[in-house]
Amino acid sequence: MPKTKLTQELGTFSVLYRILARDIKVALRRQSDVTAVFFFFIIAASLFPLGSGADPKLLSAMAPSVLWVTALLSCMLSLSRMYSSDYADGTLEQIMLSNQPTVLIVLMKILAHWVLSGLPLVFVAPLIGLQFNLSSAELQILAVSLLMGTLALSLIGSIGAALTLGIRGTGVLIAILVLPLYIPVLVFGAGAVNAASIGMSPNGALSLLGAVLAMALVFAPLASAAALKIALE
Amino acid sequence: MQWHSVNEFLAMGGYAFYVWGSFGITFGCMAFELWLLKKRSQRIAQAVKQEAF
Amino acid sequence: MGFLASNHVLIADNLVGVRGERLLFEKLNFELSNGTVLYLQGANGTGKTTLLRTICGLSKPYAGVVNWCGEDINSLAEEYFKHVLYIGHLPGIKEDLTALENLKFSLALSGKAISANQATEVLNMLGLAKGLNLPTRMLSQGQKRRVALARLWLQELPLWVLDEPFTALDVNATSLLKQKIEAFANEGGIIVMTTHQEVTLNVPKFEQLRLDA
Amino acid sequence: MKNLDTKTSINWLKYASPKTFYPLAGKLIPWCVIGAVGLIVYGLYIGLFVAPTDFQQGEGYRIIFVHVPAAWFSMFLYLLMAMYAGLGLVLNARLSYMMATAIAPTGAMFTLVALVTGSLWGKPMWGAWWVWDARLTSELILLFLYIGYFSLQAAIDDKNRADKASAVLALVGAINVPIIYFSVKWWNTLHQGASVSLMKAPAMATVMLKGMLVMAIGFWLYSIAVILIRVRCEILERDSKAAMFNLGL
Repeated sequence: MPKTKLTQELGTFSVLYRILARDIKVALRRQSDVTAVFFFFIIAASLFPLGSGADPKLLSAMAPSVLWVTALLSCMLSLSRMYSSDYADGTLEQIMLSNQPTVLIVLMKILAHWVLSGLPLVFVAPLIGLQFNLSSAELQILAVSLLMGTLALSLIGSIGAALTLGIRGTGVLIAILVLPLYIPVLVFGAGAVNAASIGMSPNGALSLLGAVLAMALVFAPLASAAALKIALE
Repeated sequence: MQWHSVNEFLAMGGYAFYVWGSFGITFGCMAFELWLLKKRSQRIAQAVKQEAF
Repeated sequence: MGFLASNHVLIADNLVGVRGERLLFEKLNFELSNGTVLYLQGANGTGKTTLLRTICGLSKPYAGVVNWCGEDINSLAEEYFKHVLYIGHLPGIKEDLTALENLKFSLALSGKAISANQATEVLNMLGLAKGLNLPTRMLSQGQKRRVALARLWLQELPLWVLDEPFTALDVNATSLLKQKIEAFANEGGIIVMTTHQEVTLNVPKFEQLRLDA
Repeated sequence: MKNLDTKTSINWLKYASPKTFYPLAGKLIPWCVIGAVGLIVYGLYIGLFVAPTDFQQGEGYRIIFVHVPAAWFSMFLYLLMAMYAGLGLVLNARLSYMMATAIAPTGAMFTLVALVTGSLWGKPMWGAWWVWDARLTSELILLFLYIGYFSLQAAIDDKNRADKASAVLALVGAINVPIIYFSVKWWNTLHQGASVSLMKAPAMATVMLKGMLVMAIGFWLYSIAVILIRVRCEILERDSKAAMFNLGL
């Protein structure tokens, strides 16, 4: 029987980092989930011009809303995976019983979801924006607003994912719970790009989006942790 | 009291449909809610009676 | 490994457990000090799992308090989790990760970093030498169970809450686990467990608690 | 070791307080109903007979006597529901979860009424059945929040978890209500410029304000009555033991 003393204690950050790293490693081992969200965004965004005709002026007018709504929907599609696979194989319980506060654990889960589903959108959205002949200034603002916006979407979405854990048929249910809460993020995010397209300075909208993000950073992990505890009872 | 006759009152200055529509819907919804509740409590009382005997 | 030098005590006072609208157990009291194994008996559905999850703090009791070293575990939260090792019905391992990665991660959760060969040593002892680098979904049910149990040999936590640890284990693994439980109890650990197999354990204090339908 | 004897259907009365609440609510309901009917009739009298014709909107403005109180209560009842939900989570009191569950339908009803009457008011005044006015849009989103609350409760079978999960959702929703209202208002001004807010009620003659306040208090008593009736149903449905006791069987 091995009697060697265990080597070294792990501090809070290294434990949390391992939770984040493990989530990303597991997701990358099963690429299909991650890329599905990414391709959904590209395909869905390209559908709109097919529906509305290719008049450049019309496209660029509706581009902010189209890109933002499809980004929001693709973020939401992958929400149910945030906790459900860990819930099913029992690792969620083990993680909750680790020596870290639940709120920080939840934050790591949210960051993992954001890195896998939100961040890729930030890079691909400007490319798709070219289809809608957005100017380079607008594309920059689009990327910046999505950078902040997708994190807020993951944060708020995690509450819906945690509330509906373990319930059958959660796909649509999460959408109903979370979409009304997404509205401020959408309004300020798309608003920033709209402001840029009509020559106004987008800083007002971006700072408001930042404020919503800050509030989400404070409240979402708390609400998600409470919801997880309820789900695991 | 500025209504001089009943049908002037009913006409509501030409907005009859909108005004009476709004009032009708408001009190209709309230009545519907009360009716639903009455049915629900009857169902409970009935279920409990069965369970008791 | 005298890490259990300090004495621990787990007290349940007036616990009430409810599932849905059904009362499972009421006015349940026990006090477990170092070196005790509490063996929970009862048919399926009598609330054994709910009681175990209440003891390890995953679910809140309907009424009553679980007390660890004099403090209500509800207020202790993570402080209490530092001392608890819970193995439930679910394997608690990630199917896409290898046995080694799973073991290292579950140790990391309790703040311990272990070297690869320490982990391999335990996994080999449990007969998992062949499947070390395979994703655990390739392993059989019994092998997955052993990967989940491997951390019992590595973690130094004073309180074990085991929900039917012997299920799906073959004879060899069962005797290995029995020896480990006895060794742990003799070193001063506290174990609360349920099992369907008749198991005789020679441990300092052996208590039984029956939950009937 | 002590054996545990368990009873199949448990006697909840020991743990919760619905036992004392049930008869108390029973006494209160008739008074609320009488008060509500009286005040609503009086409010209608003021709104339809005493209030003068508005020089701008003619007789159409009388819709505000139902639209505005309904809008007030759609918002107020949501926040009240969130408060009871929060209380339930903190105190783990089953009764306050039941109160939150009982408030939701009435709140949703008032939201629906506010939306319909708002659109009936918008059509003659601004020529469109739906006006993307900040208040009406927020009212619509409030309806979505109610829908979210109901669908979560319906989706979870275990009553205990359904209460707690929907309580968390109600709290999160309540935090979001002001943010949503602000973002819609900001969106409204961004796109329509600083045009006058379409739904601003006409200059408030005191008699109109009085009419609306009387109607509002009438709606308030109506809400109390309906919520108490529903909570009593909720108590009876949740435990047949209490049901038999309270129905005197």
